[in-house]
Amino acid sequence: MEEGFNAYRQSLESEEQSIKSTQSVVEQAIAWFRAHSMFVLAYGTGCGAIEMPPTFTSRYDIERLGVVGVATPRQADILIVSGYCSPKTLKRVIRSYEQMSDPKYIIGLGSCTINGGMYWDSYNTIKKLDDFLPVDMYVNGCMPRPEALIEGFVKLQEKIRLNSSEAGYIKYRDNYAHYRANQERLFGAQVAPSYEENFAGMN
Amino acid sequence: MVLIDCFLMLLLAYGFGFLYYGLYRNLSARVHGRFGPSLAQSFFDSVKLFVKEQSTTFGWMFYAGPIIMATGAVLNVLFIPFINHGDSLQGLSSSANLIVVLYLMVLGPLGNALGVGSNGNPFGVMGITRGLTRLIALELPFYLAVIGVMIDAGSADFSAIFEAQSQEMNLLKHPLLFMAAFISFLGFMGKSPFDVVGAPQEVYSGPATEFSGKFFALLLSQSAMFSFAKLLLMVNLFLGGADDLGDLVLKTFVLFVAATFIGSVYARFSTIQSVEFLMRIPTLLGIVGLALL
Amino acid sequence: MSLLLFILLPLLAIFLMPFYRAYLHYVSTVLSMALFGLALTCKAALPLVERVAVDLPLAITFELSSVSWLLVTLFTLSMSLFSLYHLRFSSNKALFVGTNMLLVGVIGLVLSRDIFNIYIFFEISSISAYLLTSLNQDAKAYGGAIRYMIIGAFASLFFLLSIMLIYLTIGVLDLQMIAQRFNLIDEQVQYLILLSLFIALGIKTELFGLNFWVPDVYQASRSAVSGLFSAMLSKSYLFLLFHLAYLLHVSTSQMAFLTLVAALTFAVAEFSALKSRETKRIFAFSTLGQIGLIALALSYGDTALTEAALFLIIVHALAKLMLFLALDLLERRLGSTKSEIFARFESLFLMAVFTVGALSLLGIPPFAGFAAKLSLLKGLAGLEAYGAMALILTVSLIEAAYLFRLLSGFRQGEQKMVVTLSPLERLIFGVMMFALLLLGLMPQPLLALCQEAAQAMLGGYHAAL
Amino acid sequence: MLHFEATLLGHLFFGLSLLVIVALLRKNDGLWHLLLLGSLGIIFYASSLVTLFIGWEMMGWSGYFILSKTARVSTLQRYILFNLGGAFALLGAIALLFSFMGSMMLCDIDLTLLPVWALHSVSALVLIAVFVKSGIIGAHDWVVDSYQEASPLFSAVLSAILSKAGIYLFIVLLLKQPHDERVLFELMAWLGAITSVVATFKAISQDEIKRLLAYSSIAQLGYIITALSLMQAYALEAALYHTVIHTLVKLLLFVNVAAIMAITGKERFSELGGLLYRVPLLFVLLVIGIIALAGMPLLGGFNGKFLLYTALLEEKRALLLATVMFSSASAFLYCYKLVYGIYLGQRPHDESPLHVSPKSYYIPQLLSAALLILLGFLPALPTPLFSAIGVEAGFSALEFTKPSILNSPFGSFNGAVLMSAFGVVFVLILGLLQRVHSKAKAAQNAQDISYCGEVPKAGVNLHFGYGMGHELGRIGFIAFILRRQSRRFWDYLNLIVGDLSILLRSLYALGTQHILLLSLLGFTLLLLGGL
Amino acid sequence: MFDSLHPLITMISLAIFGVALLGVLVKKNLFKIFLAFSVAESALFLFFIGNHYTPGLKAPIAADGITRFDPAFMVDPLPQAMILTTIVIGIAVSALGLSMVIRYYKLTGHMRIDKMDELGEEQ
Repeated sequence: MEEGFNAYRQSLESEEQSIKSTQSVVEQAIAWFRAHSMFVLAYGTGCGAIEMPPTFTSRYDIERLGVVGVATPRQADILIVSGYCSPKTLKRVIRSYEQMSDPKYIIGLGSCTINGGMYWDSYNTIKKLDDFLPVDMYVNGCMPRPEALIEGFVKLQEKIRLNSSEAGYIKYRDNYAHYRANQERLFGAQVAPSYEENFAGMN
Repeated sequence: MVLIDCFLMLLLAYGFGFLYYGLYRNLSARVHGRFGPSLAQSFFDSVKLFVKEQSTTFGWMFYAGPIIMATGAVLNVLFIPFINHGDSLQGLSSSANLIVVLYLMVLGPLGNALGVGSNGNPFGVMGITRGLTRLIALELPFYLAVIGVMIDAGSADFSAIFEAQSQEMNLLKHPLLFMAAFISFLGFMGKSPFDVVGAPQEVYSGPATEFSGKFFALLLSQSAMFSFAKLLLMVNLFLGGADDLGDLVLKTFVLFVAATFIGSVYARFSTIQSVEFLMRIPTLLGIVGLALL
Repeated sequence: MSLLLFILLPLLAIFLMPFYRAYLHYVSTVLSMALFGLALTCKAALPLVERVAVDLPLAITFELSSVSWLLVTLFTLSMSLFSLYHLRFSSNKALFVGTNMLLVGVIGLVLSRDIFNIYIFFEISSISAYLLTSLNQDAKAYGGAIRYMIIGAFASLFFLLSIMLIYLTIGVLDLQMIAQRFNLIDEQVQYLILLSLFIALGIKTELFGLNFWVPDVYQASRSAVSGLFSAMLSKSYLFLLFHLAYLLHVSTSQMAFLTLVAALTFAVAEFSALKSRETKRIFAFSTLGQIGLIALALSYGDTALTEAALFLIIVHALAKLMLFLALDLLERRLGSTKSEIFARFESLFLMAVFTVGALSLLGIPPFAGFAAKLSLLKGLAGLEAYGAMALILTVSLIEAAYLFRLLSGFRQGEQKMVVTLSPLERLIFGVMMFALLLLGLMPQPLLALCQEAAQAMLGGYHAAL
Repeated sequence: MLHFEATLLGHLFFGLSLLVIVALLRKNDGLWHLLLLGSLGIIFYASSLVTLFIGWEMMGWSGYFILSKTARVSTLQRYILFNLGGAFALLGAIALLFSFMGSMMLCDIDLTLLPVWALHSVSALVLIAVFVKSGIIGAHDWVVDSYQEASPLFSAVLSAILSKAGIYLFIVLLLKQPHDERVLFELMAWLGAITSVVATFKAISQDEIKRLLAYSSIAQLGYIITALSLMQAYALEAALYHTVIHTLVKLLLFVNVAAIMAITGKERFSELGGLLYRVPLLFVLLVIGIIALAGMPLLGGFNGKFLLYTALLEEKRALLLATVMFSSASAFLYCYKLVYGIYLGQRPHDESPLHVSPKSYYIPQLLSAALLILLGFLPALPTPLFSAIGVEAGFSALEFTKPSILNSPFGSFNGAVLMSAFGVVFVLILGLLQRVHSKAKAAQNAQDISYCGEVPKAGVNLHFGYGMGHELGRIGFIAFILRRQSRRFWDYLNLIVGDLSILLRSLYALGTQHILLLSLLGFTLLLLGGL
Repeated sequence: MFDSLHPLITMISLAIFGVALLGVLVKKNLFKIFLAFSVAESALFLFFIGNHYTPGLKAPIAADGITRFDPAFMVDPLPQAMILTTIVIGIAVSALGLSMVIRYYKLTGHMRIDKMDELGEEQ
């Protein structure tokens, strides 16, 4: 199997063709609307939060893609975890993520969410975001510029258009126990109340 | 026949509502020097919210609140005639008059307030309180203007108001009244100087804090239809009502553009500032306008 | 059926007292009820004139006109109620003598038509009042009685002076003849006589300027006794003052002065009752106020107003007697008469008594006071005396303030003493409350009587004008 | 002394009082309530001025003795003094009228025969009685205190019925005024409007529930007084209609609040909250009540105000109409505060158990809610009765087409269409919301609210929405209104009278010899003056 | 009117009356006040009888031989009768008053009118 960026692109496109054929028109329409109207939770968790305002201003104008910042997790679809994430912030991030309504996606900015980045040996940051929350789209760069962020959004749009089954929120729902265990191991007694019942009868 | 008429009016209101809302986002984007979303972006947003998998509810009152709100907006649309003569697109306006419509506009906020109150989120109630306090001051100049219009027309029925404006629009006959009404119309539309109610940062987007999924969608679509109804009311009262659909679109568009541009230029008033401003200049305009009736 | 019976029977009863030393209260009850019956029977034969001739020029005449009949009936009725109330208690010689002498003095004042005779009954009623004031035989009672005597003596001096001046100038004592010849006297002397009469009777009718001693006397004497004072004593002098005024054709400016004095009495008394803490003083001020009101009505010399005044006299006498008797009941049970005692007793019946009494005093429907106040106001409106109307209405607000402050005491206070009333007391108070209610709802018969009495009283005055 | 005569107006008012008092009859002070009903009967069926006055006063003091069971002494004094002040003014007016008219019967009272000064003084005196009874802005302290301190059911009677006696008095005595002598009624119209504005803002800033309802009754009565002062057929209908509505609404609201107090034992907004899902029926009834109170088009509350607005429009009273509409619009704020403070919002964490709500509280509420909804559907139902009363009072008959269409000089509206449109649209939207793809999931628990990522701890009080109205204090114009206190004026007056009384009483503490000296002095002065 | 009165007697009686009233007002001792009142009363009697008496006529007493009242040479008996009764009344009143003063003295130990403070509002 080829490695590298192009190989990944081809696999995505082929997968897209295979899924498109299996889904009905209604599901495709729904996926289309979800892709074209993305509400981002205005919650700057780390150092990358400074990159988000420029994307909304006139130079980069992300609103063309249908992305609007909203204040409450209830209305949000997308949660951007920008940069390093200390346990204190992570507790709020998890709570907000759980209060968002499905389908919801997470964009991880920078390498800190992948493997801890330059804080790899720090005592108070988490090294791998994916242990605690299912990340849908990574945008690397030690703080990616707005263009990279927009590129991330475009990619996410394509993924949403695919309406594929291993979207983050489905993964979170299916193996909630795994995530929950990681969270409890990290927070110990101060873990937020579990969100178990919300998933009952969802799938 | 009336049912089809009503259904058509609702469709028009829904369409124009979202069109104007998209227009608003586009125009203010252009003012900011950027392209802004497509015209139908608000429509896409509401549909996306409608098709969301999950939306949290806080008991039957929270469920009923937005519905009452939407009903209020729909009733407003139905009871205001679109065309100022003939019997098409009149809706149910024959069995109501201007005073009924004025007080129907309060029904929407009540539904919203009940819904928001029932979910127990303190930010929601802070938004509602701001809204109601602002409502007190908003209605004063608007009522002064409306009273002037009704006295000039000699009746509260829309037909009489149209007939009184047959020669000359109220805008020209009573400019002061129009100015007072227009300033408070800005407030009713929730445009920038007076949009303290749903300020995202201060009160966590105010009343809409706990609205998720389909409830938020219902909120958006009813506010679109409600703003179109208010546009319509201003047109009927001051611009002589629409002769036909084209005239309707033109007049509402002109009025809407004026509101948008004023909105996108001004920073946000705090509740106290907006109440004190509205109680001074627009009220003065209204009183002087009434005196010159 | 000679009028003398009213005078002689009580005196005879006092004289024969040693024979029934233990049943004094029964005797006085039977006596007063008999006199009340007697008064009712001679209603038909009005006006009754009786001349007791010692030697032809020297004769004492008694006259029972419809006015004096009304007052005599009132006095005998209140006397019988008073003694009925005292049936329960042990017989008290001083009380028996005092009350009967008071009855004689008061009836004599109203009946006699001879100026010197009036002086004699003036003194008899005063002496019995001094005696009754000192019944409690403690420092407070004697202090009050002594003060009362000093001021009473002062008043009798002036009365004596006026009689002497009258006799010296026109040499006659019968009121009718004085009335005819009064204007023969020289102008200044007439004024002097009228003035000294005004001072003497003013002190006795407790008009403003001359009534500063009244609250102390009411506080010193027992409540039941002060009930008698306010029901009988001040009313008879009030009648006497205005009877003489009408007879001696007092000028309109002097009548206006009387109106002013009466209005002042009413206002000052009601105002000073507002913050008082002593229940008996409060009721004393209220009596002064009502006397001021009655005097105000009488001082216009108009038949409608006089009718209202007479009706007010009767209603006030009844209400005030009831209140004072109830207060006496409380005083015997609780000891003190501070206005806090209203918060320290528990008896629904007694609360009803105080409420009915207070509401009737205030002139609030459906009780009798209202009919009186209404006819008073109607009369004043007829005479276009709007100032007096305004005064009455505003000052009765002050009256309402302190009366309701007393009544509100019923709800306050915790450990309350249960006061049980004997069936007799319930009967007395029940009858009086029913009478007040009846007079309130159907005042016409009594108003007709008062109308007839008013015409009799003002007959001469109007003829002369 | 008592002369009676059945009039349509009497039937209307007595019917209302019968409804209220019978609905609220309880064992413990039932006797007094019947006495109150008797006195109201005397007032509403009186055919002579004296009977009217007797009923008026008996209503006053029977109310006093009911109130004295629960109220403080200062409130009782304030209640009785204001009521008696009004009553004595009325007595003065009756005496004055009698001296000109010569008879006490109501039928031959004809105000046009009076000379001008007499007409003004009689009207002024009667207006004092009317204003005191309905608690116009200067004389409203007693209303607020006695509603607050009366037992909840009696405050319902006070607000629903006793305040209407003033309205009845006005209609019976002053309605047939000669046209050009109406300077007093211009003042009265403005007084009514200003009362409604001031009382509305004071109501918004209250923390006790019953004080809020007291101020709201004062404001609603301000409308009725403004309507009455216009002396016009539709204005009279507006006044009567609003009286009926106000009685029903206040009965509903006060009994609802009484039920809440019986359940929780608390009477302040700050202590209540979050009862929505525990007593849902009470909540729905209260919502119906506030919709009618705020005068929104759906239920009957709007009809009275609609007629008032059209009457004001016909009289071209633009500024007066603006004030009334302004106050009725801001009335919406205290209506919402009433609902939010008690039922909505988060319940404070103290888990004191709720007592079971007494069944007998529900009957009056359901009754008046049903009536309000009926009047919402058929707004013109009582118009024939009101127009008959108007004709009886000397006005022209009112136009009446169908019970569902309420017409007025400035246009009509069809209540049935309005209500059914609301119902249909509501059901449509409900159906749409059910069919939509996204499924509604109930929130986990009270803490599951979006709270900036935090989990609100149990001790945190999230119900601070009850303080709704404090921000009005920062707005210049409204802060000016809220600072005005007529209570200080009456207390100052009380102080002066008290000092005067103590001064005069010192006269009666003189020594014996001083008294003799005074009388001697008086004697000599009068002697010298006279000679 | 003053010409028909006997000037000297009127002057003397008024003087005594003035002194008596002064005594009533100034004196603090209760005994003295009551005595002053009886002095004042006797001054009035002196005034009345003095002015009414015409010298040379007999006293109207039914002595031996005079059985019928004859106005020609008898003084008018009416004032005499009045004054006699008034004297009796005066004595009765002062007797009652003085006995009360004694009782009061026994109870309170003083007889000063300005120290009588049992009544009034403060108690």
